[in-house]
Amino acid sequence: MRRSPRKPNAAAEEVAQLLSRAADLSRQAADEAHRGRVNEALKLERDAEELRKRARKVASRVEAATDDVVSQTSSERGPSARASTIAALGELGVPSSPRAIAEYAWARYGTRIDHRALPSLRRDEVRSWSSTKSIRPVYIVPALEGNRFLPVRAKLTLSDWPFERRVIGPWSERTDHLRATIQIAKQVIWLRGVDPEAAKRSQSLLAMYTSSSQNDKALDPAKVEQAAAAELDVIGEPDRRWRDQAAERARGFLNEEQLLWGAELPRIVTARA
Amino acid sequence: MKTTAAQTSYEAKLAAIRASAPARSPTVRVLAAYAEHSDCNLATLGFAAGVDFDRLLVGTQYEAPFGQSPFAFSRGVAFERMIAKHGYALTLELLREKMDFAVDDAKIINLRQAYQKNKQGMQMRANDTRTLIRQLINGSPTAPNLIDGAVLQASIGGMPAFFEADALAARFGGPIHAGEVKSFPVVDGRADRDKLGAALDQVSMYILFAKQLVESIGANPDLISPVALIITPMNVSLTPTLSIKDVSKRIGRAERLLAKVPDVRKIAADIPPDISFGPIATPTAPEASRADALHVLADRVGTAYSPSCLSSCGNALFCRGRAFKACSPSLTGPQAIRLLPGVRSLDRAAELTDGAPPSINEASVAPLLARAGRLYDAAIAGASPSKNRRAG
Amino acid sequence: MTPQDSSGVYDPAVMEAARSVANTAIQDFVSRSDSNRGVVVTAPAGSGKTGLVVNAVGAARRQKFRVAVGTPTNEQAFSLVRRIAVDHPGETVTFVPASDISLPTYASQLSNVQQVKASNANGAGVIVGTLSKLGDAFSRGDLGEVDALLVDESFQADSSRYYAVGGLARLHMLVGDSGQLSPFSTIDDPDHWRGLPEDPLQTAVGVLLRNHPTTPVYKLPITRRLDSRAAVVAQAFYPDLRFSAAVMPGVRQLRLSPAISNEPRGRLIDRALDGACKNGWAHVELPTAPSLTADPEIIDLIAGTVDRLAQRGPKTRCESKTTWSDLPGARVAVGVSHNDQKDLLRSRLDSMGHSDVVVETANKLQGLEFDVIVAWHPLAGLPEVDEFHLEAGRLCVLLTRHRHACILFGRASDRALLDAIPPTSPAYLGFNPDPVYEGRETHESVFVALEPHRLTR
Amino acid sequence: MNQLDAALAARSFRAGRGVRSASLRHRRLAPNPLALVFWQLGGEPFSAAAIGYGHKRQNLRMVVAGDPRNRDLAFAALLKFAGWFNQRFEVAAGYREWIQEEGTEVSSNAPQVIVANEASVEMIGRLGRRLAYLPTDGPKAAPPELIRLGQHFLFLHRHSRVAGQQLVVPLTDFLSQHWVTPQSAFEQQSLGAFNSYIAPPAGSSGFHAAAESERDSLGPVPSGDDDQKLEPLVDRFNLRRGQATDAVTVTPLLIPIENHYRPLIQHTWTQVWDCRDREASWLEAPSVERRWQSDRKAYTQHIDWTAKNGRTRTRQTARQAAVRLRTLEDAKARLQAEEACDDPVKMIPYILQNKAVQGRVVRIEADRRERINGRMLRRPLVTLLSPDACLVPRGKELWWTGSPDGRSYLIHDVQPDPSGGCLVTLKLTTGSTATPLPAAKSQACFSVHTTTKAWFANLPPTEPWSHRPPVGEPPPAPIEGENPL
Repeated sequence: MRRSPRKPNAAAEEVAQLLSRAADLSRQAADEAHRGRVNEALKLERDAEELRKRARKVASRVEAATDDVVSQTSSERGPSARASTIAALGELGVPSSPRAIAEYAWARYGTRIDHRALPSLRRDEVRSWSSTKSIRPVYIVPALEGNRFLPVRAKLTLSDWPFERRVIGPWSERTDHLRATIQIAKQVIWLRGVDPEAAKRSQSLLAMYTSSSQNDKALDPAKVEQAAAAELDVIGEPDRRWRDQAAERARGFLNEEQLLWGAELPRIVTARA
Repeated sequence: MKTTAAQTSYEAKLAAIRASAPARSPTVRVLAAYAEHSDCNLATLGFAAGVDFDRLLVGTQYEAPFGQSPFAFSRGVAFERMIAKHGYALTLELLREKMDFAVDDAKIINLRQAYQKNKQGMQMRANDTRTLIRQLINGSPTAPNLIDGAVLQASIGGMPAFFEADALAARFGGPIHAGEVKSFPVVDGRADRDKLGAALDQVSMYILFAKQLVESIGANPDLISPVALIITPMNVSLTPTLSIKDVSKRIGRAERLLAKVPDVRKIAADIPPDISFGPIATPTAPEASRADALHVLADRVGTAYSPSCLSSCGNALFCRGRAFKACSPSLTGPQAIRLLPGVRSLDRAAELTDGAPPSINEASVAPLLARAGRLYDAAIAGASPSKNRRAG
Repeated sequence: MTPQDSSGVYDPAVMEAARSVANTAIQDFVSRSDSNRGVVVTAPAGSGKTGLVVNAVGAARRQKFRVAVGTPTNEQAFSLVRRIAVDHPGETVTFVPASDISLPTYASQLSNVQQVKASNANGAGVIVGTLSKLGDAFSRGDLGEVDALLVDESFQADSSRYYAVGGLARLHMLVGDSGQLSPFSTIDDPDHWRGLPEDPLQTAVGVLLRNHPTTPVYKLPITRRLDSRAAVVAQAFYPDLRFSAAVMPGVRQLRLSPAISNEPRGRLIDRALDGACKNGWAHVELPTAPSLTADPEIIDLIAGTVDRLAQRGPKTRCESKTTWSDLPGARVAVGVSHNDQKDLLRSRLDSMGHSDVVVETANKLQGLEFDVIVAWHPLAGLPEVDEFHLEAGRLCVLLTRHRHACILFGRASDRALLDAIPPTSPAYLGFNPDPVYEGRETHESVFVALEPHRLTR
Repeated sequence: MNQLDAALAARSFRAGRGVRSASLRHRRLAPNPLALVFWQLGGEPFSAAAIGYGHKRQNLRMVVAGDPRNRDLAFAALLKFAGWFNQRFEVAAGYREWIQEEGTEVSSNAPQVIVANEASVEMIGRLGRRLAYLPTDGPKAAPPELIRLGQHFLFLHRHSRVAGQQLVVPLTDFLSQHWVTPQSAFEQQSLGAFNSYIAPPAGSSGFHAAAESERDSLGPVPSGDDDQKLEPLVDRFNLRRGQATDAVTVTPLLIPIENHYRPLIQHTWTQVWDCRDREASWLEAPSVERRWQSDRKAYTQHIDWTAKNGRTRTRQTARQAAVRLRTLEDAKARLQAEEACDDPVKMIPYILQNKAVQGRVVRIEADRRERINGRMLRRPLVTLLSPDACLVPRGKELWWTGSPDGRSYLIHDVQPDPSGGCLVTLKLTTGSTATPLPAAKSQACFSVHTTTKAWFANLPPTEPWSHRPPVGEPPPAPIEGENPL
């Protein structure tokens, strides 16, 4: 009845090597993409994906053999797309498009989210929210436009944000972009000391975010942060006040479900209905 | 109790949900365990469908270590035999000495031996108990003073259920008292506070059911006294002693508990048809697929793990595994959740102690975690471990 | 309720009822000194029970009894020395201090007050001191027996402190507010003795009534601090003590200059302030959200409320000051449950220039009185309830310090906590009260009483 | 759980192993401790089915009762154990030394009992309660060694409630003072699980290692399966011994039951010694010596009292309970103060709760004077630069950790510093030049903790009438009762 301690196994070693080679290929793909050679980048990326698939197969064989590790099941094949989306969106902290979320997740964690799958994810969120009431601590919900609070198709937010941060006002597009830029700049500074790989990826992401306000390659994240903060000082206040009032208005006539998922389009009632 | 068509349909639905999983009828101990984590939808579903979570995962690495020691069982049986010896002599002596009941010509009925231990037996014992209580209330000469092994019927979340109260219903003039026989000892006027609390909650449940029974007979429920009797061994030996406790507050809790148990009919109606414990329970299926099935079920229905589940729910080891996989602060408990508001995982909390820039939700706790990390690293570096660890 | 005549600010029936109970209790106390006898007076918050102690001292002195008066803390002893000295100029009040303690000037410079070492206090007619100091002096033999012993705040004093002074006299009068925080200890298992007669943490009143069940208990049916609007809610803390407000309804008034705020947070605060002026209560309930004990959102709102209150030129009128007069910062207090909440609010209010506004935990607010209280609900944002936060005494202290208005801040999840099934709780032989369940029921009835004053964002 | 615990639990989760919550060892781990492993029968709290004991890892001895529900068999086993335990527990009392400031004579050393968990300390308490009051004459007399064993066990159980005591050390409690893991307090009650999380075997995460070793019960309460295997052995043992309880008949029959318990005891024994040896390698904190001295004093009083065959009450009088409450409160306050002043890691929670302030000493005005009721008295000022904002209120009384039993300081002034931290000025509350001041430019910490002994109000010797119950408490009686099984 006394369990003998488990033997360390070689297969785990093999999984580690496969993953690191896949990471190298992805890095080369990113560099190719920067140099504009997109299809070479995508070919490299496909090879990286192939390595990762083999790593997963080896890993599932290892797990099935040893009975002590929590077995490989649906919620354990690596952090699910939903978990990565929530983590990335949580750190960005502002309503973001599926593509922006996927880019952030890749830069920050090196995990791939197929952003095309996110809209279907949202349908699943609605279904699970309405079925047995809120059983999940947080849901991925659409941002809401500011006038009639209809759901905005290409912007996602999290249900545990206050309404004020999920509604889009006239200045919100810009202020949210600035807030995301500041957040990524801070990440780059911090990641340099902790995870140089992620720091490099985040640096290139930051470049994409600042292409509008600054275009040189060797960006200094601290300067980017200051510039974004300065601009935010100007338009941040009116945006905040507008969103507060919109929230107060919304709380006036939206019910709990609408406050999360947005008001429905007014159905056109035909004569016979 | 005529079974209407509607009733058979939801019972069939619940049976389908339970499928081949081990069954368990709602005893008071099961109700008390459920009350500890009524916020967990999986536990609610299991309770409604009558699934025995203690045996659901037998044969997997998550099997619950709840086996009872045969010596504890035999001590309980020996103690109950001691109480019933020579026509409940010791019990009556205690009732005379501690409650000053006039016990000299007490009439005692033991319903336990009269019928078998199955559903029909329980139904008959419940009918007998009802008749005996009615006699007690009407003061008929044949009414007993002491009923051992009364069975009270109640509806739990709309499900009819029988509760074998090994309690004694004692009446010597004055109100009827419910009691409970327990084998933990009272020494120097003190008992194990958690075991005593659980025992009093159990008697409060019996008192509540007894009040409902008296009310259904049309008499005044106050005929059932809110004072509970607990018979336990005193000190080392099995000599019984009687402890008397007013449990009015706990009866209120029992009422609230019963009101909160969700209606099984509603659960049966709400649950999508393909939900079932079957694939989880089949002992022959490979462990990975049984765990996989439970993960799917848990994802769809929702769970609420907390360390307190480890001492009351058979699925706890499985849910702890899920909490670990999700890196959830619930692994450490509600205190950690209180100290990490807005932080979704323990990994993320660790990053924040290294000074990671926080998201807006994490803004309130991030400075505290970063400062704690900074002070800790400085203090540990200052007292470098090599200096603090002597050889050997 | 007799119609309020123009000059009458007090409800004559209530005053009369209180006066008769007090006199009967005092008469009972000083009537016989032959055998060991105790008298207990329980009273709601702000009932003026210290006044009763002072009158009892006078009555005992008239019987030529030598009297000792003990309290749990020094501050309570200081205010008693002053009250007795002022109300009984003919008596010399002797204060017996612990080693490093001395009377503050407001008491020491009174002519009929002296502060001496215990050994030379033996001839004195009225001796005042903390229970520990009096007990220590008595057990060392420095202080001899007296004829009568009075213990104020006797629900706050624990059995071990009462043990120290019990032998000082055969006649005891224990006066206290049963709603207050019960004695507690920092040791790891304070419930070790619970239910046993020797439990040192039971209240002084508890041990006296347990050992001498025939001791008469007088219930003072009055509160002078709370007006009728406050008393309705405070009644939940005193299930077996009916009481009513001394002041007639409408006598206590708080007025603020009208104000319009342009942003939602300011509007919520103004709604709370206006509600508090009109009804004496406001219960601001923020949406459920995971939060630290020192919840920054509630800190902002509480500090904002204190700031806004000051900005709107608050004026008050009451039975003693019938003309509108300004409400000074020192008459406003913020009540919390934890030290980190207090520290953060203290520094925030100082930075806003409100350093005169008091910020304290419920523990330190016991016995104090203010005009306006801004209270942080003990359950605010809790993920799970426990005995510390469910303790009815803590909520009682926070909601019974104000003469005019109390604004309470919490979260929607606070009420939801109480709807859930109460977890099982330990039980102790020989001890019937169930603090966890009783605390839960009191919290529920307070939420119901505050229902009409609830504001959500 | 405080904010630092939450932070360290997160780091421990990420690391997959335990994280230190102390840079020193704050309890003494005496060489050659009396290590005890208890097993009872399920549901039988007052009898020891098997005891493993020894004072070195390699010499584990064992005694088995056979059927502990039978009094003679249970006492026979306990007597064998008492023969080893009593002598080792009492020997230290033979060598005394004079302690000047206490003005009393105290044993120069004391025995240390180590057990796996809190449940074992409770088992010691129950055995003590059963044995200490047994009659030594009459029909149901018990050998005096058993009564002495009971008195020692009762003392150890009572003493275990004193915060920081080291005469009986439950190792799960010891570990929770020095390590943080993401496990809940309930899970940390299994010494195996706690050890496995602190030091998981190579290649395995703390969580999985702990989940594995958590399955094996370490006693005293057996798991259901352990007792399932034991029951047939006991039945056969009882059948073959008939009514005999004499050693000659019984001893050979015990072998199958010994074989049942040996692996169980060995497993717990290994966990106990692995933990003890691993923890003993940490440097002992300076104030452990003061606490060990107060342990020795309590031990000496106990030995002298039992030598005069004094009986201790099972239920305390109101006075004893009141004095006990103050002693326990003082012991806890001094323990927290001493641990925080010894160990900067233990001070962190107080800094986070604004009960302490820490920083570099940037200015000292040693000879500053101020007017106090008419006279210019010396009141030195010390100014710290703290890296973080300081919320400790003005006028708060703090003690310098450099002299925690010295005179206190008051927060004189707090000014924000451009670096984001703040300049905190503290005023010493005495002028005496004997009081040491922190050195300029050194790192200094001032906290609410003082290690001076609290002032104890005396309590009158006799019980006042208000505390005298109408009917007195019965004196302590044997709790065997008339008809044991």
